[in-house]
Amino acid sequence: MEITTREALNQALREEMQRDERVFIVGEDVAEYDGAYKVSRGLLKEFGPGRVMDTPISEEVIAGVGVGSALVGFRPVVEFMTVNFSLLAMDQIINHAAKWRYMSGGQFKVPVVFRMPGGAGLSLGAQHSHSLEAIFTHIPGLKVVAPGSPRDAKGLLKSAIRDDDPVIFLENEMLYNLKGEVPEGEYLIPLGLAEVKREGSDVTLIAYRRMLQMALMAADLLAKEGIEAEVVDPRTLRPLDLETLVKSVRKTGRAVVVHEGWARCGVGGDIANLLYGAAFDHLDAPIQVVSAVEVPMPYNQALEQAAIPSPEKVAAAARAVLSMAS
Amino acid sequence: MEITTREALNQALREEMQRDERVFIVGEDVAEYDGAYKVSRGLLKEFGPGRVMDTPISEEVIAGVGVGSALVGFRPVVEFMTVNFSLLAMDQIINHAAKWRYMSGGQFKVPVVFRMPGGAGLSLGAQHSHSLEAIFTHIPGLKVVAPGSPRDAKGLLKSAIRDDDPVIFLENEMLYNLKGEVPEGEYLIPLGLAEVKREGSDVTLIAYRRMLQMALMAADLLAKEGIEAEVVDPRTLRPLDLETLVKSVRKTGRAVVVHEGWARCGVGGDIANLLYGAAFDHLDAPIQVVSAVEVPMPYNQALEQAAIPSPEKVAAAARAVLSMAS
Amino acid sequence: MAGVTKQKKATARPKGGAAKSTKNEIPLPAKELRKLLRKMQLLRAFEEATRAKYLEGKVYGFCHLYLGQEATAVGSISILRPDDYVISSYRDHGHCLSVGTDSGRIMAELFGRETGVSKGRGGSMHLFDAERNFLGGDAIVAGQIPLAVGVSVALKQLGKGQVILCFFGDGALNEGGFHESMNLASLWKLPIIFICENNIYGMGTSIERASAVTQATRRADAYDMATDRIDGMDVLAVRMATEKALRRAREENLPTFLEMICYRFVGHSMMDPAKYRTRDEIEEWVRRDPIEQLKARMTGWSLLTKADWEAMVKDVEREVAEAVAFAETSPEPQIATLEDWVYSDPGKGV
Amino acid sequence: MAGVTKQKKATARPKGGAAKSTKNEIPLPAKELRKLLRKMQLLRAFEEATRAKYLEGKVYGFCHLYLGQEATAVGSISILRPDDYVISSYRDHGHCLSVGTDSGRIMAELFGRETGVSKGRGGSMHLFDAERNFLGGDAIVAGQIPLAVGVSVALKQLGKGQVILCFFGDGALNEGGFHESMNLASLWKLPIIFICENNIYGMGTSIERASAVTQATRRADAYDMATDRIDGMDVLAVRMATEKALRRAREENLPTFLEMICYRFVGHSMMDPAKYRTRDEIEEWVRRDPIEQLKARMTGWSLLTKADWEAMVKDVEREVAEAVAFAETSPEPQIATLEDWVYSDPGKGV
Ligand SMILES: Cc1ncc(C[n+]2csc(CCOP(=O)(O)OP(=O)(O)O)c2C)c(N)n1
Ligand SMILES: Cc1ncc(C[n+]2csc(CCOP(=O)(O)OP(=O)(O)O)c2C)c(N)n1
Ligand SMILES: [Mg+2]
Ligand SMILES: [Mg+2]
Repeated sequence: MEITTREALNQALREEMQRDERVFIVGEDVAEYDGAYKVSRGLLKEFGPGRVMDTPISEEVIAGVGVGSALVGFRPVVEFMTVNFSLLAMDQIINHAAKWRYMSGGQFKVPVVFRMPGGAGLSLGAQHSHSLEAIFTHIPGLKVVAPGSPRDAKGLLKSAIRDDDPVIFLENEMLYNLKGEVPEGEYLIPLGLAEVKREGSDVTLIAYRRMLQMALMAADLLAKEGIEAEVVDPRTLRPLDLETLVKSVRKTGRAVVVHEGWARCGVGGDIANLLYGAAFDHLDAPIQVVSAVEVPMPYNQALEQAAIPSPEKVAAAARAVLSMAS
Repeated sequence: MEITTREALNQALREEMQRDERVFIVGEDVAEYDGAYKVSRGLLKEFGPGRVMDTPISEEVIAGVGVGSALVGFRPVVEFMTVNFSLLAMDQIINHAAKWRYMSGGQFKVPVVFRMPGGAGLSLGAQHSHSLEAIFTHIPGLKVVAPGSPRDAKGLLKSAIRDDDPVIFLENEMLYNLKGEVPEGEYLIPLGLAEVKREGSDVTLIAYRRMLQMALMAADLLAKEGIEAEVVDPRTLRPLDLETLVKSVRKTGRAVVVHEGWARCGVGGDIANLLYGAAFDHLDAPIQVVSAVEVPMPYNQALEQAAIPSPEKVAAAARAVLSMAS
Repeated sequence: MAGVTKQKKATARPKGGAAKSTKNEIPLPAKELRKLLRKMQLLRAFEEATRAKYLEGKVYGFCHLYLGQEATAVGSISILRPDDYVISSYRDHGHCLSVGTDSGRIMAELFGRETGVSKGRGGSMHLFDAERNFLGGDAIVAGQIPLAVGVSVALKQLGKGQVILCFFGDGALNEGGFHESMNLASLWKLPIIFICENNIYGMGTSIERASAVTQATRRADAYDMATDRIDGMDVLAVRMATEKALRRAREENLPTFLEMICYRFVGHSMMDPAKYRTRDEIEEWVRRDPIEQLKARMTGWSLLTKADWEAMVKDVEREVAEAVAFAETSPEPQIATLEDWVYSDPGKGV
Repeated sequence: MAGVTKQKKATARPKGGAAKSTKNEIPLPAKELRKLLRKMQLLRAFEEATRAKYLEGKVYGFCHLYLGQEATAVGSISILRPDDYVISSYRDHGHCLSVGTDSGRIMAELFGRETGVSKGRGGSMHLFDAERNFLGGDAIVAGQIPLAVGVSVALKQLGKGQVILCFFGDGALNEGGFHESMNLASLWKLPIIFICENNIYGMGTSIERASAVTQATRRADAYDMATDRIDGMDVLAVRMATEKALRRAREENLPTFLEMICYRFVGHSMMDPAKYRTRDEIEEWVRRDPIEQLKARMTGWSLLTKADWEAMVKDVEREVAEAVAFAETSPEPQIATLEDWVYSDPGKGV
């Protein structure tokens, strides 16, 4: 069945709420407004205001509702209207959600999911276009998930809700309308498992979330030139399924990591460094990282497009790693 | 003259306040209490409550005082009592300080300094032992400085205060009592300039802030074994003086990056990735990153020591990169 | 579960009397009144043009119109000194026009052009005009409030009687930064005027569903701050209240919290069909259109003829048409300039 | 510059009458009173031992003693049901002892031992006892408040009349998270009791220098929340006020804000010489020692003889000595366990 990412996420929420009474949704305009991006459409009607809760614009206490209720046995799904506003809740996420279990010597678990749409491409300007996965991935105690297709979105969100640890679930505003095949009936995709999205032998393209789509398009471009790119999606950034990535890189000897966030201390450099460490002798050329240009995101459409990765840029990076002598 | 880092920072503040009336200090307990770590000692007395301001415990508006007053021509030095509390001000720092210049098309500048003591080693537990430099280094629009000696602390803080961009100035609680030589009279150390702290030809140890001291001790250990380590301190993490780092790595062919923060999306992997990209053909072995273990910092002293880098761990990493065939 | 109080119909007029201007005496010279009227009409026409250009795809991104709220920005900003400061939220077109920024450069910004006030980098939510002390355009709800407090700390230090007006919506009342800012402004006695444009909704959530007290001024009581509650559809009431608050700020270095009760005639942004409001409610508010109100009063005072008004409308139409033409013929930023303006001094290195 | 109001001497008794218990009638059975007295004495003796062990270097890190504030934790927690919840700040020894956690396991935590309540991972600032619904131990000023609201959302949903007591200091009143939490608790009608232990200082800053209003209950008025202002040195007054608030929470799902005016007899932490307070001020408060007050009253009611008291002190001394001995003989955590407890299920991968 072909459905959009939005519908896939909506199904995941509905199914998990039906399955487990402890699951509830909380956030700004998630109930009567159906969510700013309509991901929670219809859930208020089905589950009532006791399980789909509109909040004031108060990110810190919204996060607190997630952490606190999780501590006493609930399974809250917190929606930050966008990832950008999570900057106002960093303390609850990093100093609380990520720490309560460890600091208490394992007495508590914190099964909260923080859903956050993000990314650039809609000309929303510098404050509304963040990809903050590097910040969350930096933090022990958090798990970080970043699906790039409707199928992964649904299967991973269901797993995230059932997971006993705090999960940062990163969506992308440009993917909500993306359609893709989703299995009939219930299925789960475990956290921490990468997937080869397209097989190839010449170069490995590692990409997640919206950049998966860019990488797949780049692979099409490259195929026309006779280059067979393998596309691997880590899907979960923490824990990272390094093994699957390394396996591909060992095969191809060359890698490009694509991500939408900034480069410095970003996920791209992180994955590249891990690959160098694990597959140094198999690498025929330095790894290329394709990321956002190091600027606050500009409003102007053309500038914005210039600031983020594109299939062409990914293909160019692939050609560059291939052109280097082995 | 030998003085402590605390005195060096205090001198920098005093000199800059004497030199420029627009410089003022604001933060929790910075005035009457002389600062939680006594860095601003005596400044209230010398400059009065109009230029050394105690605030309520309100990190978000404290940051706002910095950003707003900088926008209209002042040069505020904001002290977060510790870096951990900056998590409550991330929005003002990332969405405001770092963005106002770009979003306005260059109409404004934001000459604010955010001083933040941090780091582990005092058994302060998981919420009070952060090294968050990776988060700040990730953000275009911010500059990030992390001095590792009294001399660098003074010279860099003075430059940071005179800089027209927002500077995150990361101190370390364990360094305040460290004594070191500081030049007589006024001097500046420019942002963005690394320094070779010890010359050597066998392996490059890259380290900053407190880890500089660890690396220097490791170099001593290694010297006893006949290994000549070169120790390079980037001092500024953003912008990063990659050139100086690459120069050293080209010479030695082997590198260890040491930092106190976590590994995933950390500064270590970031620098390593940049070095791989810039000096791939000169590297005889994969770069080793020595960082904190991926746990919230435990309270117990022995566990804490086990969780952070030590001279022994750095030396072991150096031996490991040296043992690999080139 | 716990949460969610039931959606009540948002009261068209929140409880508690809101100050109105007196209807009988002529409070200002005719010239001033005409200025206010023309400015409100400019805001109105500018937003109508913005809407049209958005639907054509020439304005893009998130775009929050100011239709219906003209009196609050125009009335308050009209009596500022040139060296005072203004800061606003993402709903900032009206404030930027009110400080006197050229409408062409604002429209060019919405078009993302190099000639825009923010050189096309900011867009609708991030208008800036350093020359006129307009500090933004902040798209983080309440984000401008702590920053504005910082400005007022500096202004107090400068000692020249300058003041900052900080505009925000009713939704911002529930953010932590609002609270910290109110406390500090009162504690330190800062020359700042907090202007809450209470349009009764934050996106789809009415103030009754978001705030434990719906009278915003009660929040300010908790910090011992002077307050005033004003009919935000009455430009003269807005102006008078601001004038009083400005005096308090300039002469006594004391902050004021002004609640201006108003209404947005359209959805939250261009993307919002605003189904959460009833037709009745909208109509009730449209009947209180601030432009119509001032027009009626000026007509009553014999300060405005039908011909005057028609000429004014024409003049505004011409200005807006010129603004659009300027925007349409302005160049796009060059891609090579993408990395300009990140730093004052980027230094070497990466 | 702007900022900084002049340091005023912190008023020993903030303005506005604080509720006291009546001195004449015996409000509780003798057994209950003795329990309260013993518990306060336990807190006192425990902290004296903690101080001694800190000076020996066996307790380390940041350590915030509860000396002087015994009445607030003991009085309020003494009437909770076992299924109620408690959360506190870094100044948490007293609260953890009050919920009934074994004093040996608390002392072992301060020693960083494996047998500690938090297995030596938490330390002084991060005591936890899941079995007794004690949720921490939060070292971020006001950080526990949003989290406690989350707990109360869950408790309301469970519908069993459970309540959470959320303790914090006067310094926390100025954090944004406090504001957001108060609004939500009132708006959603949550079973939570906010207990502000107003000891008049946040580190070196008196409440006059930090808060635009020094009567904390006025903050709660801004959210239409029920309040009570209590003499926090009077354990019976504390208990009575908490009882009322508990009823409100259990029966009506309504939050209450309790301001308990108290004093820490020592510095902010073991590192603070507390030079910002005058000897006179300290002495005035020490005269109101909560333990001495209850002792005097019980003596007056003929419910406590000198021998009773001496026996009680001895018994407490024995308990604390045993606690210290337990801590001293407990094993350190094994280094190999460093990475335990980060995740419930770490999964594969890095
Ligand atoms: C911190 C933050 N949270 C959420 C949002 C998303 N958002 C944008 S506008 C808005 C409603 C704000 O309402 P109000 O303050 O009343 O202003 P109005 O739009 O009515 O002018 C919300 C929730 C945001 N921009 N920033
Ligand atoms: C968010 C945050 N800011 C600053 C600090 C540093 N700090 C620790 S305790 C404290 C004072 C708190 O005072 P109060 O809330 O009155 O509690 P008390 O210590 O009097 O019990 C400060 C500033 C912190 N721990 N967290
Ligand atoms: Mg509104
Ligand atoms: Mg206090």
